[in-house]
Amino acid sequence: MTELERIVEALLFLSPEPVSTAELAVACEASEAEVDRALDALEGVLADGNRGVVLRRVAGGHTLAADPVAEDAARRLLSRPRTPPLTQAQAESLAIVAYLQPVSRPEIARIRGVSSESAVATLTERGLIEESGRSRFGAVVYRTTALFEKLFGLSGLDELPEASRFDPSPEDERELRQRLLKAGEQRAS
Amino acid sequence: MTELERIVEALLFLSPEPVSTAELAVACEASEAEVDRALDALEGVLADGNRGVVLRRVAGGHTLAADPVAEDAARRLLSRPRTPPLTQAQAESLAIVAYLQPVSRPEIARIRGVSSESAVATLTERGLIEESGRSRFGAVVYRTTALFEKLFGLSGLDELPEASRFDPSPEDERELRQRLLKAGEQRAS
Amino acid sequence: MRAAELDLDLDVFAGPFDLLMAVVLREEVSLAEVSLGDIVVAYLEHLEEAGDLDLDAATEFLVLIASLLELKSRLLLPSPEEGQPELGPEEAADELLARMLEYRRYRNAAAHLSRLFAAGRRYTYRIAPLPPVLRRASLEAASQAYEARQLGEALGALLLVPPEPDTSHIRPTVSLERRLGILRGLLSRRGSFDFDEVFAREDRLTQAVTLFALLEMHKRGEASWEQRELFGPIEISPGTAAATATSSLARDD
Repeated sequence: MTELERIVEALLFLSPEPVSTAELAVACEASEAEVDRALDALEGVLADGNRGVVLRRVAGGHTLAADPVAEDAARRLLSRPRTPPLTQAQAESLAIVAYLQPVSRPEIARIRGVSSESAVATLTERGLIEESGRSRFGAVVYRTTALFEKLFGLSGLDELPEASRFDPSPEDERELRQRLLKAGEQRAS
Repeated sequence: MTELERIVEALLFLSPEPVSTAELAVACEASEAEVDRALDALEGVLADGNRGVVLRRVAGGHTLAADPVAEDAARRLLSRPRTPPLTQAQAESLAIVAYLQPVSRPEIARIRGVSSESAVATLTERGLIEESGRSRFGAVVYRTTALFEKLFGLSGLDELPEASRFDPSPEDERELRQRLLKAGEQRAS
Repeated sequence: MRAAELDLDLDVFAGPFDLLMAVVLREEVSLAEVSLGDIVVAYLEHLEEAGDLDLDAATEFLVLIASLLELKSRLLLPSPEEGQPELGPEEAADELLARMLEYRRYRNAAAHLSRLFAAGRRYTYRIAPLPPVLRRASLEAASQAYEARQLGEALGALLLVPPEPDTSHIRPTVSLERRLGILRGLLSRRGSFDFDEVFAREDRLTQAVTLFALLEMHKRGEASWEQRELFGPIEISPGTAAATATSSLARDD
């Protein structure tokens, strides 16, 4: 390992948050290109399955994490509770915030068709979304946090697939329309 | 690397405190002998100069630490000079050390009339005071540091303001300690 | 029990009330087919079983059932008084369809996020404080952050001795004679005793006067004491003169 690679590894080890290439370059007094090469080399050394620690590119930066192979042992050692999975309401509200941010709670409720107060409160408490100001109508608006990107393994929001990819297929859409029309006719009759 | 070696590396990476072989064995559901072999292998991989992180065997177990090669870079990246305003307890304890050094913690407590453990610990951690040996009675004694002088804009301890400036009666330097102790006792009674 | 938790068993739906609300709003169950009367009956039965009326829960139920009634009435009755052009079945379906398609987009996106989360949460991150050397300002980079005046002021405050409390209004009520009498009685009855055991519950003034009385007795050789360690128990025992006094007393008897 070159000295730069060693220093980069040590910095990622020490830093509690993901560190960007630019920040690493300033700290190491090296160019971003040199740091990028060092990161690539480090990523090779720590490639999945090689070691207990892996290099993750998340939240606009680089960070080290324990390999999932150690998941259970780590929980036994550190007695950290298992991160609870997202409920359906939380996942839906989070998806709406992730794609439409900044977005208000009434807007989330309108799309989901149900009040989303408790889901939004839980997501805020878990640090996955945060308030980012107020809408024209005075409603608090929400955005996702760096922790969201870190926990979801995203290097940035642009890594999320296009929202249109999640639209129902034309066949599904046709079928829905048929069902609705039929229901409407029944109601009208 | 075997799976056990990978898990041991991950656990040492995650734990902020040194971990004993016994604790590792429980967490890994392996025998202590197996964990010892894994540690030996890991020590070889992380031998000084190989990597940015080194394995240290310290009192209480095993721990990973950043290689000193990264210290300057780490300071540039992570070290934010921490100089928050001093609390009353910290200011008083620091004043006592500054004017009476070397001075022991029991003496500080007697002068202040209350236990001053946490103030002394904070001042030590911030590098404003440091241990400078032991008193005749075996208590650790403290003195101020070079960092203290710099943070207070002093070129030497003789630049400390005269205590008499803050007290109506003129003061004999040697009597200062006695007077402080007496005042402390009277306050405590 | 909250109204939302009310368990329902209707023709078209079985489950808690809040789930019914959710599926109705998502149009998975047609409100037209839900008998609201049955829900009210179920709630009244529940109230009867519970025996007492929880006003908050009852209010919540009233609000929910009222909004369902309003929705259902709109669904069943044409509303010409709103002055809006009546939507034809096709237009109404279009509007509803647009909403449902939008919802489906985010429901699918949510499934994608849940998969990312399930994969991501298996990685554990390190949470550790920085080593001490990185937590303090470095000597070279340090610049003045505090005023030395602050130290002088702190020291000056420590030099201040508070004024003696004014005790002129307190009249001592502990008599030295009486304490001497008590001590002499104890020594003759018990031989020796532990100071704290006998006097720990007395107030400070009484303790002080008792100690003063002991000093007086020590001076006269009537009592002596021993304390094996700092702040340890104080053992009081008769002095040499006391022994003769007692023996002479015995002789007198």
